[in-house]
Amino acid sequence: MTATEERPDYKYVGTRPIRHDGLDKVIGKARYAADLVLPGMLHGHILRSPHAHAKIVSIDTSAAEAMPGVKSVVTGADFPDLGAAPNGDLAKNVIARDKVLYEGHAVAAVAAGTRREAMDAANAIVVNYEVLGHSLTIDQTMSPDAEILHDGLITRGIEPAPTEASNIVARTCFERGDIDQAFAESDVIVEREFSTTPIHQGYIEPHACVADTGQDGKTVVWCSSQGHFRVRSATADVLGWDTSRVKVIPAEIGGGFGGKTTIYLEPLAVEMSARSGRPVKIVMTRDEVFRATGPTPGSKLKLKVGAKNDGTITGVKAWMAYENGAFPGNAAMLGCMTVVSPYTMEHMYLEGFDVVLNKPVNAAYRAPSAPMAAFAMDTLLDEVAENIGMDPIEIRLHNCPSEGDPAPYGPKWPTIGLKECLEAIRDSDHYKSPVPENAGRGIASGFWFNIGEASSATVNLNENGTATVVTGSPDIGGSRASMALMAAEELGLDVYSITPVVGDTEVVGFTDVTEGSRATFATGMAVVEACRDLKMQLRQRASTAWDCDVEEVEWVDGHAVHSPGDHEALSLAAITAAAKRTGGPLGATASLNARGAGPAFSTHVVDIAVDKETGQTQVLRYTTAQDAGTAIHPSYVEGQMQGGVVQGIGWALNEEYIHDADGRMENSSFLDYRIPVASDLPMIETIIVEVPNPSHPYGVRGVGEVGIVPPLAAIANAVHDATGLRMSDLPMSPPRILAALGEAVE
Amino acid sequence: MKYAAPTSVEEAQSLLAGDADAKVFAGATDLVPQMRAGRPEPSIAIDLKKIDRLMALGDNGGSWTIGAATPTSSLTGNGAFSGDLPGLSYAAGLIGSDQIQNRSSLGGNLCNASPAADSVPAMVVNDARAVIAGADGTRTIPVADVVTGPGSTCLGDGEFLVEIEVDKPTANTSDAYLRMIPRTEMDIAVVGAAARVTLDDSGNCTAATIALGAVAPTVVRVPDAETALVGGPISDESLAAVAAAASAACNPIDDKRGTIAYRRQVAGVLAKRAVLQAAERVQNGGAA
Amino acid sequence: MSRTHVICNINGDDVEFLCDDGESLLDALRDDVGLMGVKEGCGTGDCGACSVLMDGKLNCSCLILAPEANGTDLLTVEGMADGDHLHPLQQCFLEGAALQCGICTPGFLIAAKALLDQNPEPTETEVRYALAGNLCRCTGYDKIVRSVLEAAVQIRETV
Amino acid sequence: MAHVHFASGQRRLTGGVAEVQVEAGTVRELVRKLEEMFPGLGAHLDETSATAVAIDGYIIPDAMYEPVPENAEVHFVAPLGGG
Repeated sequence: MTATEERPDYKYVGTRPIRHDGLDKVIGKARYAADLVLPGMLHGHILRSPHAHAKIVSIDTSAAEAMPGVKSVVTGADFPDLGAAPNGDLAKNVIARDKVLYEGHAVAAVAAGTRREAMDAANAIVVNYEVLGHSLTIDQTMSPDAEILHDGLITRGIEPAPTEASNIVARTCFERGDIDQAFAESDVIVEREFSTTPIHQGYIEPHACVADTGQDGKTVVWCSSQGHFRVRSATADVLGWDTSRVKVIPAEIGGGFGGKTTIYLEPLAVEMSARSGRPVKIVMTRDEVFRATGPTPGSKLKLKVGAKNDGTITGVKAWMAYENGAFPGNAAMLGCMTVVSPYTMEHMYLEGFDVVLNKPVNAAYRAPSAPMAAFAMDTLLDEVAENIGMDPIEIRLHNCPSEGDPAPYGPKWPTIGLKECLEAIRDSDHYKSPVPENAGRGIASGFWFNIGEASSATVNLNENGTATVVTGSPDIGGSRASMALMAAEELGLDVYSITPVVGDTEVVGFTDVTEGSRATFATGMAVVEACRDLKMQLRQRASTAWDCDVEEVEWVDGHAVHSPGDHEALSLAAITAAAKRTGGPLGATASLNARGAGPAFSTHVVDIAVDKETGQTQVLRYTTAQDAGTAIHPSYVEGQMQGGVVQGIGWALNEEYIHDADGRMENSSFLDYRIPVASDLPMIETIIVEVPNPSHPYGVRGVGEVGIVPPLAAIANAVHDATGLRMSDLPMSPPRILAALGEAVE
Repeated sequence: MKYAAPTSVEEAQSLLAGDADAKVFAGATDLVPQMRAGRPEPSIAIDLKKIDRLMALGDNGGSWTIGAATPTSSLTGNGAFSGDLPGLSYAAGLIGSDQIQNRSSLGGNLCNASPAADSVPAMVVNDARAVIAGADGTRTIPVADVVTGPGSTCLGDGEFLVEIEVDKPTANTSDAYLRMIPRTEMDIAVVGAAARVTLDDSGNCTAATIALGAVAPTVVRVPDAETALVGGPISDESLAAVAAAASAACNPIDDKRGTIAYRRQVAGVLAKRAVLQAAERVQNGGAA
Repeated sequence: MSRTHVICNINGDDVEFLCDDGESLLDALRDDVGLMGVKEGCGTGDCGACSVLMDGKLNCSCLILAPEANGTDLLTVEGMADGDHLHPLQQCFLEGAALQCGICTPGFLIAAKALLDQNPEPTETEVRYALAGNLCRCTGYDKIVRSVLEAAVQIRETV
Repeated sequence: MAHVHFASGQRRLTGGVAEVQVEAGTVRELVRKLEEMFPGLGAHLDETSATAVAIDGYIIPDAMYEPVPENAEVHFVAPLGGG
């Protein structure tokens, strides 16, 4: 079902062709990084810290080096100290230097003939640790007694600047109006404290890479990444190499969701390959993925919302602390920038605290920091609506921002589609249907910025009239099909006559990471620009053939048409067949900074049944409405929406990190880190809302991220509707719900 | 490590007797991942699945004999077995995914000695017996006596489980097993509860057996719940007494899968529901 | 270290390979036979990406010792299509957009085939439970379940 | 004239001023003029790509050479990434 504004009548955009990379994926031929085998290849294994926080006193690798099959052993001492330079923290995360900061932090790596030899040798490395105190919660790490992770860490954003190091990275504050006045004018004030645990992205393919370093000092890296240009620069930085010594070839990527926008393995594989003169493959186990990569952070949030009896939000005050993991980040700042975005208000005071603690360093995960913030905000708004007796959609419509209103983080909103999402849910079959017996219904909205950044594309026309579209954006959700559709629309060429390819770092121009919902938006823009350049060239070739002015040639539906009508139209294939005669091969490249990323909004409704004797929840029905701008390939837009929703359901209900008292993760497997399985879920109904983004030639907004933002609050609100409970701590697992129901008191 | 696939109980016995580090296995669902993670390997991994007797499912008229390595998918897929022992069949079918179901077995589920094993409470309420082979031939003991603690059994050196024997239920008797997991599949039981009840023609309970899993180091029988049921109809009062007795019988731990309070509370709920389901099966004349 | 000689049939072909006795069938299929369509997502039987049919039965190859494969018939995703003619499940997955990253796809296809071989007319709930041993983090399962149901219809119609 | 808005965290460098009007053709020129008005602010905004600029509602990273249209609304915000 699609709520569509008027839009041009496209021939290809908005259709649902079979994705070009699909066939290889259903016959087992798609090649992922772990599938690559090179002659003489060694296998790497990483020794990881068993401690959450410790000084490395000494490392003795001599026994490991003497073991059978071992060709190379490296430790932090084999890599340069980048200090405060860019990627300095990343380098220390790839391999620890003087200190380990979390359980799972890499300490040494071994390359040997077989996996087993490498593992046995890694276990023979003797590391002498001096164990330090550790912090696993926001309260612990913000306490004055906390063991300091980084000696030089002085909190930013506090005046005057502190003189002593702490684990608080920064204080961020967004202020508008007078929050005290807002509460004084309010008829209703609600406030609560919320907490969420770290959540892993949970991609099914563990991190993997192969590096082959030659005697010329250059290396080729095959990897599973959302951005091979970032892999190139980051790997070079960590090694202290010039970027041009590193070539990165993107393999198929088995899921990312933001978690594969950074590097973990590549510099270790490159260095061991350089030392051994052999290719080196490193593949993480699932246990390593959980202990050493990701996650999105845990948070502690205190929110206070004021409103009038007519539903007008007067103001929001927020205190929001986000974990950053072991190294500094800006998660809380993003939380502040997103927390109240779906609503207008005159007054706000949003204060954020980023903190480091002894857990793996954050990696992005779909709309990072926004889901936790929306969980708090939309739970409280539900409470306001309940208190004043207002429909949860109506209160959101009443406070809905539109174009020209100031966004909470400063600028005015451009064209946005939140109102249309709210109306789509209000008018949906789901919302109009009665709530099933013994169940509850919840509503929530979400926001994400979406980003633009740098992209490149090369489009080459082949002599037989087909086209090859090469971009630098790894395809994590069907973006190749979208690129082909936009090129087909521009050139008037059948979508299956176009071969979309993701090029390596040496065949296509620089392209930023596939993140921030940017690939179809930004890289699509480059594809369109290259195609428009090609159309100009095609018209010129026709004018050469016809010996006429190029202005007399139009490009219509894949053909050069002579507008005065003196010549029969020339097909694209006819022009490419004669290309050598008219001026040589036809190709065009576009490299650009994509401007004008359109903000994304989404509204969800969910029905949840709760077994009040066991605390077990069941998702009975789920509908999501999301503004896609324009859906280039609607099936994969739906796929992004559905995937985001189900990740949000997992986050809300059962996913969590569990650590023992020593800071060791207890549930580092898919058995006990419980991502949703097929039998947990109903179908996820989708309503694609299309409010085109005026800054994109086809109105694309980007759809990858915002779908994960509303589910946490939507489900909490449904649980409230079913039970009367306000669940403010995630996950809402059966023990938590039963305890809240008061049935399980000790 | 060497792999061995004996074709007779005797051959397996001699392999096991000759080597203290040898290990028998059926599904290997724990063995293979442990080896891959670098844990010490056994000297010989003895695959029991090539021994016909250990892969059998035999209807003896009054009882069933289940080979120790017989895949649980063979039990759930057997209509007669599932009709006789619906609770045990259902419990067996809960062990892992469809993939696991083709490898998992009652023998493996029992000898792994996990407190949370789904099939063990269901075997215990049905008074199942374990046939164990050793150097001196075979011995038969109640399944309830096999597990002595988390990860440990009463099996001596050189001994292994050959088969499980379960009597078919007498008239007006049926069983049920329920478990609590956070998701709908793929989890280890946080609490499990099995019940077998016998009702007379007027609906009064004449015999009852109740056992709980995942709430103590080994499966717990709940005699107080059984006493509360026998002699009267299945009523709100007797079910409340069952729930209270079940909760009281728990000796659980706090761990990553559940809290003490949660396990205690839900044990009562599931015990009550399992009794109710077993009683409904009797009233419906067998499997429900 | 001596290795064990395994003879089996994989995807209709007689295959021989050498393996270590402690090796998993998953590792043997990937490293010794070169069937890279069998994927590893967890190595502990929790994700189903390594699913194969062994003598017609659905299994996680990461939980099987490689020497156990001796004398068996194995089917991996590479053997599902009949030459250029895709299995209806493969075709329906393509048309139904049932895959995004594709890493779980081989396991889902094999598990779905095991289901439809046994139960040609499954309900949505039966499909969901039969596929519960296969994790997908991209799709939310919606399009996978729909594609399996559609393939079931197509298979029934052609029989 | 561009309308430049300062977030609360930036106002410590503007003596509490929340909005100013500046004539500037590019972000670089704008930052130079802001530095003249509020010493220290320019350096704060110029911290290599630590600051993105929102011009008329659209956020632009690495915006130093970006043209500033007449009557543009300009905010200095945090650079964004995403998943």
